Amino acid sequence: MDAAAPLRSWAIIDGPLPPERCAPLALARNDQGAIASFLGVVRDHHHGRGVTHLVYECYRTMAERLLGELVAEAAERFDAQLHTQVAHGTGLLLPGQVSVAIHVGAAHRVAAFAACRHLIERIKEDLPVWKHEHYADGGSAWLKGS
Amino acid sequence: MDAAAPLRSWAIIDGPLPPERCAPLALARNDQGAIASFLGVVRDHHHGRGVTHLVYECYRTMAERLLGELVAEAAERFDAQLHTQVAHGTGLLLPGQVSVAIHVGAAHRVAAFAACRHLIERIKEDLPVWKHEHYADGGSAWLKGS
Amino acid sequence: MPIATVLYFAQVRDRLGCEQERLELPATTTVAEILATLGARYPQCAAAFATCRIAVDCRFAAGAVALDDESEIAVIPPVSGG
Amino acid sequence: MPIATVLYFAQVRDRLGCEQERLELPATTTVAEILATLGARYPQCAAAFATCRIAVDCRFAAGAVALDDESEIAVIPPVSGG
Repeated sequence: MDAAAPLRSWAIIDGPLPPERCAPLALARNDQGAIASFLGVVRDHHHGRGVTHLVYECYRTMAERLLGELVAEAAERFDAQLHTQVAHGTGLLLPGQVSVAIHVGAAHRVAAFAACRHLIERIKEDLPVWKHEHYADGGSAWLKGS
Repeated sequence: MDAAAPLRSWAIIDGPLPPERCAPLALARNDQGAIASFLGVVRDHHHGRGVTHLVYECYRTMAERLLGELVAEAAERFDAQLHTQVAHGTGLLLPGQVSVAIHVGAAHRVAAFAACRHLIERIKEDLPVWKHEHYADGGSAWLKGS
Repeated sequence: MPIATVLYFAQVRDRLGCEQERLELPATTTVAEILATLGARYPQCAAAFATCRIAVDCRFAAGAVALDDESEIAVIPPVSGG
Repeated sequence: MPIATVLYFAQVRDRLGCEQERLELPATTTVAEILATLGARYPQCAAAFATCRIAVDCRFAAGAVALDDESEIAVIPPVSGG
């Protein structure tokens, strides 16, 4: 059995998330049977309007602290041995690019799914990040949750 | 918007799943905002016994047909536009290697999570695959679900 | 009566020492009758058969089953994939 | 009274045309009082402030708030990450 401390990693990234942040495989451990992941992908439309790009604004010092707190909260709530890797992108993102990646490794799948779902819901509630959508018709708007 | 038909891919693989089967990023589409994934990883212990390796036996013709049916069932149940990629390994697998990978892309996260969870539960109920665990103490046993 | 192919897997296959055989079975039968026939034929596996499902031509069967010489019957012990 | 730093983001920052300012505020105050003070100072944003949360030193605040010259107050409009 792997007695090492659980992996807990979180980051705010400039730009879209690179492929290595999107890959759950880095969390595979000999003592963990399940990895649940979530990727948020920029969509090319919103309420029928074409979206050319997003700009994510971020209150970075708070966002970094909060991500760490959410990771700790998930471990406390679901399983102290969870392995967790969370990242959120900022700045300019194009449709198809990844804005958020959450990977959770756990001994069993129920905890992995629950913690992964919990993390994305908490990120959407509290992470101080704001999405500025830019439309094909030239307009733009600040989004209010999703 | 991407008017292409949804991606629906399933496979029974010889041996553990290679990294490219474990990566959700291939499902990123401009019209899909969420990708939920699940990886099953071989654990190095079971009820306190050390596990050296597993051998997955598979009724392959039925397993391939059934995976396709489960993918269609998930689309019918959660969202006809789901992108789905499912694979299960067979044969010899070592601790830390990946036995099953499920990736689901959807417009919204609720459908992606629900379909991903549904697929792993259905695989565990019905996929004709049997896990033969081999232990560090020299014994071995056929598993009954998990 | 048709002669179907019967497949065995996992612990049942190990205990029978047989992966596959040809077996004469009624053209119209049921899952319960198939399992009872197998249990009578292999008493050492009767308890194991009681925990198994039957698939015919790669689909789980329930209740009535129609067989012919091309039928592939699979005895499916509790699965443990994932 | 201490002079705290106040940060503005997103639509509020756009409407104020200001990212950050130094503002004299009571040493002991509340989230509601801070938002009311800002609403009185910037009437064009009063409605927007009503939808905002307040973070002090990178933590969401609720109720009573103690401030000093080092305090960083962030006005947090409805977030839209993920």
